[in-house]
Amino acid sequence: MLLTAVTFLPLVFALLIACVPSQQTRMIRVASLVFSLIVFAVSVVLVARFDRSTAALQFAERLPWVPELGISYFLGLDGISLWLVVLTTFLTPVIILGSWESISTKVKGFHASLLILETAMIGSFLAMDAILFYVFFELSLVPMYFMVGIWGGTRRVYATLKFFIYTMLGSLMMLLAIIYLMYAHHDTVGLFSASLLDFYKLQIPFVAGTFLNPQTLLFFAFALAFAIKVPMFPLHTWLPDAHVEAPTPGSVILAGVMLKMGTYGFMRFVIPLFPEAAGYWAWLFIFLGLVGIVYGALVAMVQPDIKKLVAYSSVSHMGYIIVGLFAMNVYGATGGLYQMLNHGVSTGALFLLVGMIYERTHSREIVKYGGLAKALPIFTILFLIVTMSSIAVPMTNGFVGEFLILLGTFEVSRVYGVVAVTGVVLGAAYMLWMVKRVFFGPAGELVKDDHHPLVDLNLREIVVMAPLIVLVFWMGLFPNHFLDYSKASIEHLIQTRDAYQLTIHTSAAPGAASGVTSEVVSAAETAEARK
Amino acid sequence: MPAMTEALLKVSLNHYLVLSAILFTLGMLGVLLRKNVIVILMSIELMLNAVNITFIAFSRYSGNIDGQVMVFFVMTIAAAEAAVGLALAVLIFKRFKEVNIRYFEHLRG
Amino acid sequence: MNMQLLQDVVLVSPLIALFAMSLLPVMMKVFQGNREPNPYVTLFIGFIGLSLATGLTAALSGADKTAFSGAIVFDGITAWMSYLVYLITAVALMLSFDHVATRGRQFAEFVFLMLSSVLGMIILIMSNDLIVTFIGIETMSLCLYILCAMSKEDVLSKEAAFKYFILGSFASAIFLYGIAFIYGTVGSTIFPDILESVGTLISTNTLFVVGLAMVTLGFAFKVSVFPLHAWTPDVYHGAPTPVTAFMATAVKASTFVAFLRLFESEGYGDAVQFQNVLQWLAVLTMLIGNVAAVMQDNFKRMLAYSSIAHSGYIMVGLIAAGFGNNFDAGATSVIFYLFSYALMTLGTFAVVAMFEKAENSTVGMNELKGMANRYPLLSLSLTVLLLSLAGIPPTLGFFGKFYLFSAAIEQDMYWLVLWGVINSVISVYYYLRPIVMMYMSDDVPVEIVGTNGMTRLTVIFTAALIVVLGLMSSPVLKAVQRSVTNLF
Amino acid sequence: MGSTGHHHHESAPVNLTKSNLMFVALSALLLGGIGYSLRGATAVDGLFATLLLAPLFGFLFNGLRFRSPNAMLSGTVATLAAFVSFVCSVLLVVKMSGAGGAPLSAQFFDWMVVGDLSVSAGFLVDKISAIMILVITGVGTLIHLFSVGYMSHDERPSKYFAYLNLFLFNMLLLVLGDNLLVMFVGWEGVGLCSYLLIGFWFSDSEKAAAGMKAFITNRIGDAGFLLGIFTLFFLFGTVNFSEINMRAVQFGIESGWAGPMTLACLFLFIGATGKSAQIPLYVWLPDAMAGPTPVSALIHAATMVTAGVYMIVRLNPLFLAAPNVLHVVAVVGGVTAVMAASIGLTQWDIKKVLAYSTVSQLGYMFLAAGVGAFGAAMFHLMTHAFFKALMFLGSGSVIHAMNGEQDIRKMGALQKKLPITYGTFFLGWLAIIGMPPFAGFFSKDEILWLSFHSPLGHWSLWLLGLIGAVMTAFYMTRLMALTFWGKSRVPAGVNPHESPLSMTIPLMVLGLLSVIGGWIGIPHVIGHALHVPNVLEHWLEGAIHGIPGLQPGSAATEIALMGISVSLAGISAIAAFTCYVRRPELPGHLAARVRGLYDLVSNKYFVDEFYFGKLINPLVEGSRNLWAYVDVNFIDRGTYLVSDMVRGVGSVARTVQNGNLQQYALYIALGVAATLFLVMR
Repeated sequence: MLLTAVTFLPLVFALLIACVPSQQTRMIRVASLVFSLIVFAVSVVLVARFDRSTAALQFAERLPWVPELGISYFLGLDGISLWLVVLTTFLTPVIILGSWESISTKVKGFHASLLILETAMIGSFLAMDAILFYVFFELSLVPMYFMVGIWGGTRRVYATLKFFIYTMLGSLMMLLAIIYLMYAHHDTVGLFSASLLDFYKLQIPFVAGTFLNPQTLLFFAFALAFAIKVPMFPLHTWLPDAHVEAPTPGSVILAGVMLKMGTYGFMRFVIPLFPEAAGYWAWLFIFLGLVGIVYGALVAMVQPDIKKLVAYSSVSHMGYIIVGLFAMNVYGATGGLYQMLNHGVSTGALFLLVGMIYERTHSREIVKYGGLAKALPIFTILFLIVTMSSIAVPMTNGFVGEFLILLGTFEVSRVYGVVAVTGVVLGAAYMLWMVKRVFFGPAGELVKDDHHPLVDLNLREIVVMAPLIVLVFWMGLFPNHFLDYSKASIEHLIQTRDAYQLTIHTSAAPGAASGVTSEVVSAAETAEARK
Repeated sequence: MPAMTEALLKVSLNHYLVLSAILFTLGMLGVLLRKNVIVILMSIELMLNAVNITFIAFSRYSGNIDGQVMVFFVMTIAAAEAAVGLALAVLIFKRFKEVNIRYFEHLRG
Repeated sequence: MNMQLLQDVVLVSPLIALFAMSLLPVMMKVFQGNREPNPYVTLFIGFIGLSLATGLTAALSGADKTAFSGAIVFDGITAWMSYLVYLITAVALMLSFDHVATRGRQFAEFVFLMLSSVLGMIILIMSNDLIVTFIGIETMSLCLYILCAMSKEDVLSKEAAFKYFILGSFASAIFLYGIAFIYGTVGSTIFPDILESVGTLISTNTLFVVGLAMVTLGFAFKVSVFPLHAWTPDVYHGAPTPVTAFMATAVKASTFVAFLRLFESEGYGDAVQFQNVLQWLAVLTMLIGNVAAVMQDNFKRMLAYSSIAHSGYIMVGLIAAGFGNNFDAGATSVIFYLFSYALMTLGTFAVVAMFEKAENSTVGMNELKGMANRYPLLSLSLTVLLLSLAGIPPTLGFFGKFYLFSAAIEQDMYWLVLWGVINSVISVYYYLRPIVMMYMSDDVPVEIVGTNGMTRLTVIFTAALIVVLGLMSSPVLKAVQRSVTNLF
Repeated sequence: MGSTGHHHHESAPVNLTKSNLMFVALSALLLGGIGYSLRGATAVDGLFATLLLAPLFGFLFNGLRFRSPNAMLSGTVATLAAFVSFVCSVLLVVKMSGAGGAPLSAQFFDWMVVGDLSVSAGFLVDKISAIMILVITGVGTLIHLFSVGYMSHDERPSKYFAYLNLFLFNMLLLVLGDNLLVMFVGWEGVGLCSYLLIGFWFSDSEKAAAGMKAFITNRIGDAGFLLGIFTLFFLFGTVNFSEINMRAVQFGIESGWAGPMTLACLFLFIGATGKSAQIPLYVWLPDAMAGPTPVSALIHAATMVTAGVYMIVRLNPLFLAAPNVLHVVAVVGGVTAVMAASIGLTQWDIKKVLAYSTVSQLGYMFLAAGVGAFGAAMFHLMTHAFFKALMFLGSGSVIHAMNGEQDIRKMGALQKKLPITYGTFFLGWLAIIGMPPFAGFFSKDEILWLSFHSPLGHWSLWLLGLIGAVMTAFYMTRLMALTFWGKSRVPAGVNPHESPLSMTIPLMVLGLLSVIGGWIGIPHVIGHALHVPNVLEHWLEGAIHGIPGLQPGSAATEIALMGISVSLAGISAIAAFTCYVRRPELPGHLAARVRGLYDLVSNKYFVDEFYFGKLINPLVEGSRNLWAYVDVNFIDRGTYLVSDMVRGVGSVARTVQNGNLQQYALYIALGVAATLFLVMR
């Protein structure tokens, strides 16, 4: 029940919030903060009970949903999804506290959307049934659509529509592929199933070098959905628009978690489901990832808008993750997974900080700033720390992920490694150039206004940033505290990629929970057997 | 005379079918080309009657009586249709004072 | 013989009950000296008629029998679709009761016509013979022509009714012509006979193929498939909104059933040309509906175009059922989709109905601006309805589309499904526009005036149903599956 | 100074209390963590921990009270922290040499364990790093002390000391790390601190830009370093220094250019050129002089910039296995030495002269490393740390006295005004131009000799070294002359005064070291006669591989070469003295004679202009075009094209829907016709 709890508690809380009169903004904020902390606590319980010695699915829950087509309500957790779930539950309270003042209209709607979004995101990380995954994956679009569209900037409608349509296009292709897999399973086994575990067992015909064979087409259908979500070059243009127009919390959740749904999809679906195709086409994805790294960095460098710069930096960072995943070795995959978390923390923090300064000056144009370091020292320190994390200075989280990815890339090919490493230089270039123009030098137009002196971060804002800063160093200094949990799963993925199987870990959690879990699973299995 | 009988005897199913097709097409053309509402209604009747010829021809040549029964159904329905159609035409005329269908183009786009 | 007749009559008893009840308000009016009975009473009688019919259908369900020498069939599909049509009718009655264009001095006649139209629909659903199908279509349509005109508004609705009438009759003639050819080639108009000979005739007999094509196009007109769709936007726009809602849902539902019955044969397997033409029609229908809807500012017209597009989606399922090797799966998906489509379309048109202040008002997109600030629950419901129309999970609309596409993919009709997907993406664009208006504008919203309790109820009820059934689509699917396979 | 600090102290008591509380909390946390990880630790572990963490605590203490203007408190704490480190270093080195010179190591925690990669936070003191930590903490402590006086008038001394301590911490990580990754942590960490300290006075755009330039240039090197790590890891399966060196020896010597070890060494050398300011990445170092002068002394002269040399020495068996790379190293070092020295001839900014001098001296170290004389490289690294730190601090003292003026054309005859500064600077001057028996003489001479004599060397390398030495003597004498000797050109209103004791004590200590620092490495040709052993060589035996195939050289040759270099340097110094003290008009005439050459040199060979004009600006411009043409005009426009297409078709669909009943009927008729046509086909 733990997974159901962590998935649907936010939804339940959202409904509760919906019952509060909308004038009671303070109560709504406090309530949703408390609620999201409760969800976080549940996810911490998950971590505590997690058995890190196995790659099998833990806490699995399975109930028939649409048995006619083998679709089930099937949740499971392994080392790949564990931290992504925790990242989601962790960022949500941070965002709620971070938007305490910036979201002043339609407070109720905002918090309800955020909590619904949390459910959708957690659900997509936990779903082990392809259709269930698809449902959560698509559902997450809706609250995000509203968050950008209602609380966003001036071109919000355009941006949010672009976001929605782009993502939808990709995910519908994936839906077709899922349906195909369901029938493929039906044709080989005689039973309908949409369970990933069953999909993994399928042998999908593959012919190297041509497009028109099932595995390649399915591979590209899935990959398109996730590539748009990630987003990979050249499908990335929705991201800068969405980020620029999104309100701060929207940007944080978008960059922090939603993009990870794409890379997670590559790890969970694309690579293990279509091992031959993924292996054969890896060069293409590495190539696009590399282009993304360099292109994102170069374009980020010339952005006049801070937020857009950070958005393009996301393109670059996500390029690293893609390259790492398609390196298909344990370093790349570990680094990719770790970089997902890092990017969530660091870019999330960057967007929060950009939001904080935006609240003060109502501008994000770099040229209007300058000398901020003098006016807002605490803000500057935090920003610098996060910048260091973003450009992967050792001892921060970013380094560990980037190092492992580069290591993995280098193992594939020295040339790839050399190209990827240029991102390290360019990353420093665009971030530090921005820092220089915004924080250093003489006071800029927005900073020197003597009548409305800028106020440094208040206690709330520091409290918002504190956990992120702590994580930056914690994850940078003690990556094993996190990677230990994922080790078994990643190694399993890499080593058995060609014949990937996942099993359900029956004694995952001590005590009653495991009993319930296995009963549910066996009930579902017998129900299926009976058919 | 015998020539005529001969000709008549030579009349095959296809002749009827062609006739009905011609009638049907004429009806269609009437609907497509005439502007007067009443004439259009009449053209539709023409189309239905063309179909009736087909039915009867098929019925006659296959020795199956069903087709002729169907014609009765069709005639009934044609009558109902005419009733409704004329009622609507009257309504339209009352409102628009016009029976040229080119006057009813408010709904478009 | 007598016994047989009795059995036959029993099978059509829902029709008889419905007809009897539909006459009641009009009779009352006649006997009261042309004085309009209390509309509540009229409505109540209408509901009684529908409930009676529903009850009788339920009592008869599971029979899987034919009647009147095989001209009428009472199987699972009949029962299931009858329920759906009764449900739609009940909702449409509620909407018309509230709506400014339809309530008032002719409500008794209105109810009579609507229930008579339902009569035609049920005949259509039950029909097992092309001539009966024709009679059903005509009964349904003749009533609808008048219903369209039965508005106090007197320009657009009259024009709509007249256009509908002319084009409808035109298409009926074509349909009938097709029947004649089929009759001529098969020697019978009963479905089983026709379907039996499809396999042999379709590749050998041109006349049969012509007949089949014309019959198909006759159906296509009723469900607004390209290029016979052109009447739809105009008629849907001009007709009183409750009637539009009724047309868009009930007509489509019943016609598609008859359409489906025509394709319940293995014999279509080799009809490549025929399949290709139908596929192109489906694709073009989706496309024309969606791209034209993109450019609409009139909410009602946009929905009209969207309904064309949805016909295109349903055609996908129909083609999968007819030209594949698994009719049941295709039919299930079509019927499921019709069910979900009916719910969401009714709800959406109900919102349009609420916004129509006067009988001749049109609802522009702009009128939705800022609605969420004033009517949060209504806006949320409309959002759910539109997202469902767009096929976003976990709504019923998503599962409908999912089953349709599944059925097509099962038959390896990837090309068709790909078009379906592309169109779904296009459709998102315009379905999201009302949401943008409602939520993302700070304008002062329009006030909703007049009595609209039932309409409001409809909106919220359908929205809730869409979510709930979306999350629990399995029971519905199972019911449809059983109805299709006649396993009760 | 103390009083103002006190005043501020009172004005913001809440703030200070808060930051103190935070410090206590963080320290407790950190100490708890350390205590936990040190369960069952040995005394050596404790020493390592203290050595590393003392500066970190100093950083935390000062970092949390970064607003405090109390330079006294901040400086004291920071200096103490550095001093504690120094004491620990001494203890560690003593312990090590007591134990027969076996390396001491400590493993704290596993850092990254992924696949075959297993990196722990492990530290190692051997004879090479021993020299480094002593220099770093020793010179570091002195420079901290100097800074207390130097920064006393600054607005944010606490921040400054925090950065300085952080630098020390990172530098110690760099030299103590027992594997490439820990070294890399320090490597990037010192770069970060350098960035922060160069841009310390960030309100000045140029200074901030200099910091940025330093970081990014270093990053290019760091990227190379990373590639080197990758190559080595996949070659040897480890990143541990001792294992790498062991395996490298086993692999044997690699000829050619494409071998993995060669590649790895090349990559690593790119890293070294970045950090140690060699061609082509040296451009950041002169600009780095924007930072406070003690920073220039510590980071940009004594310690950080020598990291590259240290790294090569650390991996000397590996580099010896890739002789081709060693040649590259030697050539780059030699050319850098000459080129930087030549630029130094024409500079007017006292710190710029010293900066180019540093680049040039670093070139010597690489030259040494390149000919396999790793010991000589370490030796010169150490002596250079002494005299260059001294000169930088001295220049700092001068600048301090001149109220911030750095142009030597506005100085002159300062010897009387600043006697201690002058005296110590004088010692540094003698050391750097290589006058015996000052420190620089021994180390530089060993480099020159070995570059001539080593089998890896060549007479041309020796010649480069010699030209560099001659130039060094010239520009250093020029610097002395213009600053301290000759006529005063000090502008009116500036009253140079000797610096306070906290600044002069470090000068004196470093002055002493500049004199005697070289005596630990007296070459055998001299030492033999004097019965003095070469302590350093002895010390480094075992830690550093000897030059393969080195034959005992002829003493006569060695002495002859020594004589040539010393006398040429002396002549050059005298020439400079003549030019700038006796006949101050002469340099102008000379420059006018060779105007073109002079312009080329004084404009630093237009390298910066080349980098900006041909590389960086085109890159930025190109990126703008990328954005404009690829993102906006291509991808986005493509998207719009699709949407426009949809809308266009939609418009057509609307036009077709013209309301005409008969038109609709026509569609139906056409549809029927077309269908029938297609079906009957």
